[in-house]
Formats: sequence, structure tokens, C-alpha cells
Amino acid sequence: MSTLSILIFLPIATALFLFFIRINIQIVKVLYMVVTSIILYVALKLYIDFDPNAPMQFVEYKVWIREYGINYFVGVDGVSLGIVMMNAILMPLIAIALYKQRDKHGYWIHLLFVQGGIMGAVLSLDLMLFYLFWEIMLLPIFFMIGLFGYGRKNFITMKFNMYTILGSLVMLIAILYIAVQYKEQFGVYSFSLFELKNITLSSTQSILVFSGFMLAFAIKIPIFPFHTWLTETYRSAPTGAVIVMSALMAKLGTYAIWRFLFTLFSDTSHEVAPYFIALGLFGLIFFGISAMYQTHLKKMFALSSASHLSLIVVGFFIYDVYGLVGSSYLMVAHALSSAALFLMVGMLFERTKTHYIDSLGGIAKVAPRFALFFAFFALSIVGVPLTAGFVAEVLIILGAFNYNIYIGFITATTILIAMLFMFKVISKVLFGEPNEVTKDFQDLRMHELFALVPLALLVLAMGIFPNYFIKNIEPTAQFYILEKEAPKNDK
Amino acid sequence: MSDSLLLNILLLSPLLSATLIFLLNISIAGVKQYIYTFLALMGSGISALLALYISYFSYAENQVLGSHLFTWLSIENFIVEVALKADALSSFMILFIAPVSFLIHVYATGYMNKDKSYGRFFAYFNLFIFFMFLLVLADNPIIMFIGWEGVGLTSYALVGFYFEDIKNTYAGNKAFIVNRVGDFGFLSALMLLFIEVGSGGLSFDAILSNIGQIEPSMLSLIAFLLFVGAMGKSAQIPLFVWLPDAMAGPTPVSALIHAATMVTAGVYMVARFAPLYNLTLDVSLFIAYIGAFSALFAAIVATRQFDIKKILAYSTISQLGFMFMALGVGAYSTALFHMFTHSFFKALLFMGAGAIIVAFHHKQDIRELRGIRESIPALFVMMFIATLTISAIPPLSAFFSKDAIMSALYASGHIELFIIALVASLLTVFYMFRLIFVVFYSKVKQAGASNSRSMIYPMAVLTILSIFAGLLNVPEIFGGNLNISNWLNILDKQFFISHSDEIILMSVNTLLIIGVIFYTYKRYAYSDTIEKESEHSLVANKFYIDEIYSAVIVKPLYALSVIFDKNISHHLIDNTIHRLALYYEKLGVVFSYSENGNVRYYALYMLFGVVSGFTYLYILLRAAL
Amino acid sequence: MLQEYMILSIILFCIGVVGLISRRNIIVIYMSIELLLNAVNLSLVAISADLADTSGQVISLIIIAIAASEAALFMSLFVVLFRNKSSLDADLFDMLGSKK
Amino acid sequence: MTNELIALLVPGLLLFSAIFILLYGLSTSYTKEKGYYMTLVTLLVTFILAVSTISEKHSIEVLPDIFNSMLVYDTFSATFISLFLFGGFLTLAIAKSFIDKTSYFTHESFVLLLFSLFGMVILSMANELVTAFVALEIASMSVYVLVGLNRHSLKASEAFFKYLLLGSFAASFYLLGMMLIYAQAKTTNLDGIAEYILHTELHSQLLIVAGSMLIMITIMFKIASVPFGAWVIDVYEGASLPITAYMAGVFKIAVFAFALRIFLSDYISFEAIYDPLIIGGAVVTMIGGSLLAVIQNSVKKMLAASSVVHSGYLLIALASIEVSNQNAANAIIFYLFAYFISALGAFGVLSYISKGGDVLITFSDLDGLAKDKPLIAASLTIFMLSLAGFPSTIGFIGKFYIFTSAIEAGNTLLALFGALTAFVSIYYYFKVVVHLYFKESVHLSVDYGYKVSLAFIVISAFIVLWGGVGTSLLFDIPGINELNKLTEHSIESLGL
Repeated sequence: MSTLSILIFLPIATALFLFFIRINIQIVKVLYMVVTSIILYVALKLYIDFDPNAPMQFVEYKVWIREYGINYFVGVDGVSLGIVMMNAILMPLIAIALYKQRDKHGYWIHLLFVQGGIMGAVLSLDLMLFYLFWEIMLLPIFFMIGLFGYGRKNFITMKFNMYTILGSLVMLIAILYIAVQYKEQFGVYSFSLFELKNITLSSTQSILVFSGFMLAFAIKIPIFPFHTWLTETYRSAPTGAVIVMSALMAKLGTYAIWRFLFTLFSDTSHEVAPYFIALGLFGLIFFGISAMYQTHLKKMFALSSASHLSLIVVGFFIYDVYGLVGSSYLMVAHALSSAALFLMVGMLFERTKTHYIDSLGGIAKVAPRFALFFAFFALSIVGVPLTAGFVAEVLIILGAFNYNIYIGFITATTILIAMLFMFKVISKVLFGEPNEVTKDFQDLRMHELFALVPLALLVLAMGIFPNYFIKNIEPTAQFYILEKEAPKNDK
Repeated sequence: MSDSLLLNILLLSPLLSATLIFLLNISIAGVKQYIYTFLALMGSGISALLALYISYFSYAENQVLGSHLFTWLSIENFIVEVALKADALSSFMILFIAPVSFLIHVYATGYMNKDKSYGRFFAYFNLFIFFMFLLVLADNPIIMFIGWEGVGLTSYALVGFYFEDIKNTYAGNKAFIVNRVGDFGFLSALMLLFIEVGSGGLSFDAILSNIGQIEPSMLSLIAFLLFVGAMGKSAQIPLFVWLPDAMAGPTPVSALIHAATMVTAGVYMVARFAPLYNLTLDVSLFIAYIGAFSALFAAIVATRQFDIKKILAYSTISQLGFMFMALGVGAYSTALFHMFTHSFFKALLFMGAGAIIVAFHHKQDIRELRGIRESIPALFVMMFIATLTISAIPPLSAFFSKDAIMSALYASGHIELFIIALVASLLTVFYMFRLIFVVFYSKVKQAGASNSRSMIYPMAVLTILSIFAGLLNVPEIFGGNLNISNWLNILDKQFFISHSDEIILMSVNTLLIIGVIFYTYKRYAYSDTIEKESEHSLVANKFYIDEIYSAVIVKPLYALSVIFDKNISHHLIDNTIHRLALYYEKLGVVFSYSENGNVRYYALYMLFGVVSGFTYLYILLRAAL
Repeated sequence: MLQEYMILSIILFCIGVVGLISRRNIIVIYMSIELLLNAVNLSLVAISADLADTSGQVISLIIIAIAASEAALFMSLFVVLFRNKSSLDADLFDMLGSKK
Repeated sequence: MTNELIALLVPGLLLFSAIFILLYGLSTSYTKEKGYYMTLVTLLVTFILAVSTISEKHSIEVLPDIFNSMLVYDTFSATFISLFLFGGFLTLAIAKSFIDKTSYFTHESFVLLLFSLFGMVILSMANELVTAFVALEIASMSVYVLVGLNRHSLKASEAFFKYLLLGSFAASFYLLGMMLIYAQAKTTNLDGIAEYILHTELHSQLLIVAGSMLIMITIMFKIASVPFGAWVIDVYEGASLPITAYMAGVFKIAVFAFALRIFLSDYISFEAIYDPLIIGGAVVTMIGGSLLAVIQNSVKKMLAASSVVHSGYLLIALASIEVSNQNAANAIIFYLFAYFISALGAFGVLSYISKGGDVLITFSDLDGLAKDKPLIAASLTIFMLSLAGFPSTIGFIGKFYIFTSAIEAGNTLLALFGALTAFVSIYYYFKVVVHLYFKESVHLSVDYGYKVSLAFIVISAFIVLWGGVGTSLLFDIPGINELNKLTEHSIESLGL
């Protein structure tokens, strides 16, 4: 099998194998590590072989459902590369960090499954294939929350599930609609992204279909006002699931905006851009301010993620090279930081059995390494210089100013928004005198350090030498912009 | 050695020592303190020597050193190089930053002696110097902004250094957050600058040579936003509130960051953008007024403070106000020169205060520190000289710098500014001598521990610098030739003032100052006046500015947060969704009544179906036929 | 002539429907069903005669056969139901259903 | 073997073994096991016979001289016959453990099952209204009795009563409709009617229009669409689980086999007249079904109510059939297969884990089953996902086809509506999953016996998955593409 297929199917196949063959949990963990390491290796090789200036690479094409023109059609370009890498990097690290805690087969099986699912969704260039992966990656999360979650987990996982599927089903109809339109115009069915973009739709049609897609993405991201599943879900979900959701799945929503909406409906996207920029900016501020008053760490970070994701949406809809590159970069940067933060929140919970910042404090005194990393990642969320987030935010703000000066000012508030709560968290959790809960707080263990150090180094590297990473994204962004500006030659 | 390598070493040696200390500190417990000391002093020492060398080079040969490290970012026109440049202005900045940093490092080795977080402290401290160098040496505003934010970040870490007391960390938070409000302006300005003229390159030279293309209103906006950044960093009204609180940090931190270096970054930045401000006179005037009000306001507040470090903090705000006044009227090199002298005497004052605090069991209230002259004579002398310097007594250094500001203000024609400055400078004399007289001239006596030599020697060096630094920029009137101003060669506005006027000004000024000293002596020396001063007056409570900010900004934000999260997200949106689901289920229950189990009803439903089908057919077909 | 047969047949059918819905006794309900079938039979035979086509009559014979087998089922039903409730009131049998 | 021979052999064999078991059941040497395996073997043999004829496109009239062109054996009927027989086989195979647990599966029950399959086989071959009616009645009456099989249970008797009564009522509408058509077209042969319609104007087709609608109402009754399907929950609840599975899975297909044939040959001319009716029926069916499904506490009743929703989806496709485009008809066959295998599996699991008798299986009875019996839980989950139309299951592909064909026919809003009811269905299907996996266990290692039943459940689950992702690229097993081709051949063999 070729590179991309390995990325997609190796984890899924392993997950299925582990599901049917009950073996010792230690072997499961080892197998998990082996498989995710192979994936990481393959992904790194992909990254090295990646040619920034070529459009779509490592393409694989096989007929799947002949009658309806549905194909196994995958490929990678500058947009998807980031998420692929994140997916490959985070999964083994999660395992390293949680190595000792999770002694359930399901936990690891589902994580493997979701890795494959996300890979599939990111790499698909066929809409049905995308839809398939988009939906099935939901299942492992559904199970993880239900099996290993906290609180009212059954209700919450159900709500999350239904909320997401509502969007997906509407998207399904939208996909089918354009496929049927394609058939009417070209005589055959096709679900290939690059063929479907040739269809001509009236403006009403394309706005409706666009909304169908956007609903699914908006719920997944989430964009205001489709966010109400978010805090509760993050709160209930186990660490692995939260990391996957915040670092990967939410990014998939924003990624899909670029990959699908900008490809299929470049004109409509441009038309409706002001509304989504407005919505994104509102979300940026709304979620940021909502987070201020939270006392539950996961809820707060959930809102913080939402705030950043809204910013990513803004960056995309600004649709110039700075916005696109900045948002793509922020996707990766935020994935790293939020994954690390949620990992640490998980460690915190494992040690103290609480998620409430009011009952914590003084950790810096008893566990300086923990405090250091926690503060580092928290600050990287705030976007201080030398971290990846800073680069991304500067680019997005630049794009926003380029778009419109007022939009620029509102976007620039992003450097203020995250501080509203992040410093409160750092102070209340890390500083002060240790209390009853935290006085025996154990500092980071070796394996936890092994998980966090690569993340920290990556965040720093991406903040200090961004050009090295951005050169992989920029040509793709330029390509999209050129395409949008070029007049459509059909009609 | 090539020139660029010198610059690189200057920049990176603090970073290297910070990293080494940091790694040692985090990975190995119980590293000997002297290793840290060695590393820290190496880092700052090397850069101090190089800084002296480079600035001499720049001064003497008028040559610009440059270094290009790597390309930070390159997207379309947005090409940001990590490049360093030591032109006159930057060289001038490192000329005092590096040595003062080194001296304070030495001082800190004494101050922090035996502290359990010794290593951590110097890691942050060296990191701070790295960012400060980055700030002043950066060749383009984006990299400068990175340094700018970096010093804020390290300042945050250092203010909240003793994090066991949560109040300290809150002070750090406040410092960072308020600074970031300023950064918001700075960053916005940079973005606008890039959009307007960025295609010509992002280096300072490129930008400043192209600003003529920008239309005036946009230029004013950019200038204003840049100044917002300066307001934050240099603690001017209305963003000054963090500085007094930042005194929660260890005293060397206050000396280095909040007196000598970081807070002056705003002045540096405005001077850096001098060509821009020369084109936007309205904004320049605004700067001058902000500076004036800050100077006056801080001076007034300082007169009723009791915490020795807070008095100095307000004094810093006030002095920075003077500098901004000078910048605002276009006397850039004058402002820079005052910054230069200020860094020496204010660092000295803080170090003195720190030494007192160490010697007297961490008491900071001047009412509790009375009568300590006998036990620390050397400190007393140095503090007294520093106070005389800040009061601008000739021929101490600040006399030259402050006098230049006063005459520039007078000559600029903004008499109101001049009067404010005069009042503020007299108030300065008052609160500083209030401090001196209360602490050192008292009937009560108390004894304290003696200070280590590592703390006293750097202070001695600074004392000498405070006395003689003024000689570097002696005006013509005293036969000097304004060495520094000429070196800096900034587009200063030229004010004409006759020598006679200048002499009159100086004399009146000096006389007034001496008068105030005497008044203060009468009022505070060997008296209990200080005990009678209320802690609850308007002035002592800093005009309730913190409370006002809290009520106007913080509390509404919190209320908004509750509204957003509870009322909108939860009650409005989420409950609507839940209710929809509930209604659907209720509808299901209602519908299920039709499934009542009675077969005759089922037959009836069928009949209903048949009848409606036929009705449909009837209507349709009758229309069709 | 056909029209009259048809009208009679439809009247019979309607009586059957009304009987099925309005009567509670299961035997009467069964009789209504027979009425429905026979209404159809009547018109089939009439149509067959009118069209001079015998297949209509054949169909009616088949329907009679089916009605007979239905009758067998109904008879067994009566027995089963009566054994359970000692009554043949249709409204008594409403244990199932999804009413809440 | 010629197709004609198979066409005779399949119903013949069914009939023969039904009568044989009926007689043999009276003998003292008869045991339940023997009857069971005889039935199973019969079904297997006939299935193999039927399935051997589906690979190519063909269409013949079976002994036209004797049967007067009433029976047609084409790929369409072969496909459906294979489906029924496979369904019957699967039902029985999975039900083995249930049959062992209960006492009322006497030899007559196998006979009735075979009779009903015989009826369905004839129904799918019937090309004439009276034949179809007779076949339908044979199948229905057998099923009526099967519903009331447990005669000591009040519930079963009541279900029997309701189903019989309403079934006869519906049958009378069929007869009325047939009479009207006969009155105008002078024939009851579908081809003849089609010919009549082709050569006349609308004003001389009024009786046919009315009659066709009455026949359609009977079909809608059988597939339990609102408002004709009020019986469905009661009857499904009353019947024992294997019978419910049989009704939901197999019988529904048989009705659709006839419905499709009559629709494609005759109704399609009246498409414009009927479309709004069917669309209306689809909408109320989907709403009504999902409303009822949401509130159920019993899994069986939930499945019953949800089967109404699935009928709604089928009606969507039915409404989308157009003269120019037969994708919708393909979609119906595919969906029927998808639903049949998933529903059979789901009911099968219930029958496998139930304790026998007419005890309801509530959601909480499933609590924590996954810990004890992971394979069963996983299979049930797969069936639920398929019913909910989750991608990677055959149910999704089925829905995909139906929605695509609806959009192609211009019924985009209807498709959207279908998607929304599918969304509601996520709630009640995933509720099962929640109970299976997330609740604390109440099962204390019960042995459900008969591993072959389990094996067949798992096989069905695999079919469900394979039908969702299967492609011959990976293994040389027929997958989605082959199923597609089969449906296409079936529809094309109708000769339209």
C-alpha cells in the first residue's frame, strides 16, 4: 500500500484487530505505540518528501462505487499536511503521557480508530469518502466519552453525537445535491472534489448548498451559535478524547471550510465572507469573555479553544494569503498547545481529582516542572512571542487589517482576549501557597516529560523558525487565491 | 572578529546563560549557587563589554553595525528578517542598558543570596536582558515587537517571582495585561504600517523613508497607536496602573526592569519613529500632554505614599512623563539623554531601597524605617546623592538632562507644559526629600544588618555615573558641545532660546528646588509630620484610579462573561435546543394517544386515509377534466 | 342495468365499512367484512355479465374461496379471544398499543 | 437447469416440504429439531436454486399456456425470491435459540412459514392482479397465524385479532380496486392494463386511477405507512420475536416486490397524479414513525415504530420513480436489502438474548451487555448504526441511494426531510448503544445457548458492514458494485 493508505488504514485495521482479538492490555499498549510510531515515521517521511510547490501529491485513486462515481481518492497538499502531521505526532504522545493511567482496551482501540478516521477525512478528495470518515471518526469519541467520561456522560455524549450528526446529515443532502447537479450538467455522477467544482449553480442554489456544508462545519468547529455542546462535552470527556476533539477534530471543521467550501463555492464563499468574518469575530470575543467566569478548567479551555477556532474561521474567510496561511498555522499551533494543555489538565485531575481552579493552587512550589510546562503552554495559547501561536496571530491580524481596518482592530483584540482568563488560571492553579489538595502534588514523571517536551520544542521551533514550516503552506494558499481571482471559464 | 558576530554574541550570550541556568535549575536539584552566579555574570558581563565596545565604535567612527541571522517569515511582501542593527540610537541604548544590567546582576547576586530560587531568578533575569537587547537592536519593528513582548513576559515572571504570595502574581498579571493593551496598539500600528508601506521592506530605514507616501490621517492613526504601545510599556496615563503594583517583585527587578531599562522602551520606540512623529504634530502634542499629566499626576501621588518602592515607582512614572514631554515637543535627543541619566540614578535609588529593605528585615514602609542613617552610612551617602541628582541640582547629571527638557519646553512655546513640568519637578524634589528626611533624619534610631559588598560596589559605580553622566552632553552654554545629541543625530526640532533666558531659567529653577528642599527639611526632618499624614486621602489612594478601572472595565467584563455564558449560551441557546427536543418527545406522547390499542380506531384511521385519498383524486381529476 | 348493480354494491360496501368501524361485537365485525367482500363479488359478477367476459365470475369464485379461508381464521380467532376474556367485545382488546 | 424449471421448482419445493412437514408432524417420530432442520434445508436448497438465476438478466413467462401469462420469472422476481428465502433462512437460523426456549413452535409453525414464503414467491412472480391477491393472501394468512402462534398469550391473540381484522379490511380495498380496474380495462393482467393505459386518454381511465389508488392503499397498509399502519406497533409487540423479525424483514420486501412491479408497469403513467399522494404519505409516515419511536421504552416497539420510518424512506424513493429515470427503483431494492438484513439482525439479537415468551425487552434490559457479551453488543451496534444510516454500513448506502434518487427527481426538500428524520432516528438507535455500552451491567454471565444463532448474527453484521464499504478491490467478494448491478438488472428485466 502506498503512503496515504497506510496512514489511513493501518490504525483502523489495528483497531479492528484489537477489537476482535482480546489480548493483554500491556500488549495492546505496546501495539498502540508501535502502530502510532509507524504512522509517525510514515508521516515524517511524507513531510520530507513533500514538495511545497506541487499542488496535490501522493494521490491515490481507486474506483469504489462505480455506478455513482464514488472513488477512493486521496491526496495531500499544504493545507492537509499540517493536520496529518499533528495527528501523527499527537497520538503517540498521548499514549506516552497516559501510559500508566488507562488500563482499558477500549481507550486505545478507539484512539487508533479515531486516528485513522481523521487521517481519512483530511486526505479525502472525494466527497463521499470524506463524509464517510467525517462520520465514523465520531464514533470512537462517542464511545470514549460514554465509556470513560465523567459526570452526565451518557446524556452529553448523546447530545454531542446528535448535534454533530445533524450537521452532517444536512451536509450529506448538500453533497448529494451538487452531485446530482453535476450529473445533470455532465451526464455522469461524480463525487470528486475537482470535478464537482466545475458545476454551475445559480446563486440561490449555491448559497443554500454552501449553508448545508457550513452547518456541518460550524457545528464541528464550533461557531457561534452552534457551540452549546462544547463545554459540557469537553468537561465530560476523558483526556484522550478531549485532546482529539480540540486538537484535531475541531481543526477538521476549519480545514474543511478551506478544502471544500473554497474549492466548490469560491464565489459564494467570497460573497458570504463578511457574515462569517463577523460571526467569527463575535465568537472570538464571545467565547473569550465567556471563559472569564468559568472555574472549571476544561470548560474554560474549551471556550478558549472555541475562541481561537473562531479566529481561524476569520482568517480563512478573509481569504488573502496572510489570513489563509495564518489560520492554517494557527490550526497547527493551537493543536499543539491545546493538546498539551488538556494533557496537563488530565494529569492534574489524575493527581488532585478536581478540575476546579478554586480548589487548586501552589503547584509551582511543589511541582516546578509541571508548573513550568503548564505556564508555558498556557502562555503559548495566549500567543506570546517565540511561540507558534504568535506567528499565526500576527499573520491573521495582518490579513484582517489588509481586509478592512476596523475588522483588523477587532481581530487584533485576540491578543487581549485569551489573557482575560489565562492569567487567572495560571495564578490560581500554579501560584500561591499549596493547599490540602495540592500539597502532595507529584511533579511530572519521566514519561510525562517525554510527552510534553516534544510538544514544547515544536511550539518553540514553530515560533522561532516559522518560515521553515510556512513554506509548505504558502504555495497552496497562493494557489487558491490565484484560482479565485482567475475568471471562471465555464458558463 | 567580524562586526556582525559581535552583535550576535552580544545578543545571544544572555540567552545562552539563561538557557544553561534554566536547564541546570530544572534538571538537577541542589546546584551550587556559585555556578549560577558565574553563568549569570558571564552572560551579562560579556554583553556589557561588547556593548561598551560597540557603542564606542559607533560613537567614535560613526559606523553602523549590522547582522542578519535568518529569515523569520516570508510570505509575499511580508518578509521579516531577524536582523540586528546597531546604529547610533541602538548603540546609545545598549550603552547604558548593558552596563546597568551587569551592575544590577552583580547587585542581585548579593540581594538574592541564599534564596532558594536563585537559579530561576537569574534565568529569568538573563532572559530579560536578551529580550531587551532584541528590542533595541532589532532592525525591523516586528522583531522589535517580539523583544517588546518578551520583556513584558519576563517582567511578568519576575514581578510574580515570589509566587507563594498570590498577590505578587496578581501584580504580575496586571503588569502583563496592561502592557498587552499597549501592545494591541503597537501591533495594530505595525500592521497598518506594513500595509501602507511594507512592500518596500520592513526594516526601520525602509519604513521611515517611505512614510511620506502615507496619507496624513492614517499616519496620525499609526503614530497614535504606536504611542499606545509606548504608554503601556512606559507606564503613562492611562496605562500606568501596573507599575506601582509591579514593585511586588524583588528589588533588583524593580531596579533593572521598572526603572532603568524596560520602561524606557516606550521612549526608545517613539525616538525610533521620530521621522514619523515629526510629520504628525497633533499626535506629538498629544504625547507631550500625556507626558505632562503623567508627570504631574505621579508626582502628586508620590507625595502621599509610604512604601519606599512605591514612591520610587511613581517617581519613575513622573520622570518618564518628563521624557515624553520632551519627545512630544520634538526634543528627542534631550528625552533620550534624560532616559540615560535617569537609568543610573533611578537604578541607584532602587538598589539603595533594596539594600535598606534587606538590611531592615524586609520593611518597606518609610514610617517603620526611620532613623537608620547611623547603621548604614555608605548607603545614606549614595541615596542622598541620588536624591540630589533626581532633584536636578547642578552639576549632577540630571541637572543637565532635566534642564534641557525644561528649556526645550519653554522654547517650544507651550508654556502650559512648561509650568506643569516645573510644578512636577518641584513635587519631585518634595517627595524625594520627604523620603530621605523621614528615613534618615529621625530622632529614633534603629540598627540593621550590613549589606554585602556585591550590593554596595555596583551602587558605588552607579553613584559615580549619576554624578558625572551629565558631562557627556553638556550644552553650549557651559562650553560643552552636546556630544550625545550630535552622536544620535536625530531629527530634533531646533528651538531657539537665548543664553540669558536659559541662565535665568536655570537659576530660578535651582533656587526653587533649594527652597523646596528646605521646606521639606523643616516639615519632615526630626518630626512626626509623616505619622499624621492620612492613608485614606484622595491622593494616598492614587485618586482611586485602580478602583475606577475595576468598576469600569474589570467588573463589567465579568458581568458580561456571566451574561454570555449563562444567559445567552446556556439559557437562550442551549435551553431552546433542549426544549425543542423535549417538545418533540411531548408531541410523540400526544401522538401516541392515537395508538390507543383499539382496533376500531385503527380501521377509522384507514378509512380516513382512503377518504382523503379519494378527496384528493376528486379535486385533482375534476380540475383536470 | 350495470349502474344499479354498482350502486347496490357500493351501498353494501359502505354498510360494511360503517359496520366494521361502529360495531363492537367481533362477530358482527366479521360479518361486515364478509359484506365488503360480497359487495365486490356482486359488482364483479355484474360487470362480467355486462362485458360478456367470464373472468369476472371466475374472480368472484376465487374471492369466495379466500373469504372461506378467512372465515376459518376468524372462527379460530373467536375461540381464542373468547377463551381469554370470555367476551367478544372488540374494545376490550386494547392491551397493546403505545399510548402513554 | 432452465429458468422456467427453477421458477416451478422453488415454489414447488416449498409447497411440497410444507405439506410433508404438515403430515410428518403428526407422526410420533417427529421432533421439533427435525422439523426445524427440514425447513432450514428446504430454504437453503430453494435459495441456492433461486440465487443461481440472479446473475444475468432474463425474463420468461412461466408456462404461459397453463398459467395464462400470470406468472413471470425474471431477474426481478429471482432477486426478490432469493431475498425472501435468504431472509427466511436467516430468521430461522438466528431464531434457533428462541425456538428452543419456547414451546409453541410446533410443526405447524414451520409449515406456516413455508406457506407464507410460497405465497411471497408467487407474489413476486405474479403479473396479474388476482394471482397477486391470492399470493398475498396466502402469505398474509400464514403470517396472521404465525403472529397468534402463542395462543396462550393474550398479547399474541390480540395481535392476531387486530392484524387479521385490519388485514381483511385492507384486502377488501384491494378487491374493490381490482374490480374497478377490471371494469374499465377488461383485464387484470398487468401487461394488459399497461396496454390499455397506453392507448386511451385520461377520461377513460378514471376507474383505473381510482382502483390503482385502492390497491396502493393496501400496499401502504402492508408496509405500515401512516395512517394505514396503526396496527404495526401492536402486532409487532404481540408477535414473538422471530415472527416480528420475519414480518419486518421479509414480508415487507414481498409487498414491495409487488408494489414495484405494479408501479413500474402501470402506475408510472399516473406518476403526476400519485406523486403528491405518495410524498404526503412519506412525510406523515416519517413524522409519525419517528414520533412513536422516540417515546418507546421497549426496544422491540422502538424497532417496530422505526420500521414505519423506514417505510417512509421507501415511499420517498417510490415517489421519485420517473419514466426517464429508474435509479429510484434501484434504490428501493437496495434499501430493502439493507433494511432487511439490518432489521433481521436487530430483531435476531433481541430474540437471541430474550428469555422467550412475550416479555418485552426494554432498553434497560440491555444495560451493560457489552461487558458480558461483546460480540452480541457489537453486532447489535452495527445493526443500529445501519438502521440509523451511519456511513460504513449498508444502511447508509441505502439511504444515500434513496436521497440521491429523490434529489434527482427534484424532491430535494423531501430528501432533506428524510435526512432530518434520520437525525431523529439517531436518538433512538444510539440509545440502544448507550445502554449496551455505557450502563452498568445487569447480566450475570447468562448463557444464551446455541452458538450457531450467534454465528449467524455475526455473519449478518459482517454483511451489513461489507455492504457499506465493500468493494471488490480488496477481496474478491461481491460488494456494493455487484449489489448495484443486481438491482439494475432486476429493474431492467421488467422490460421497461
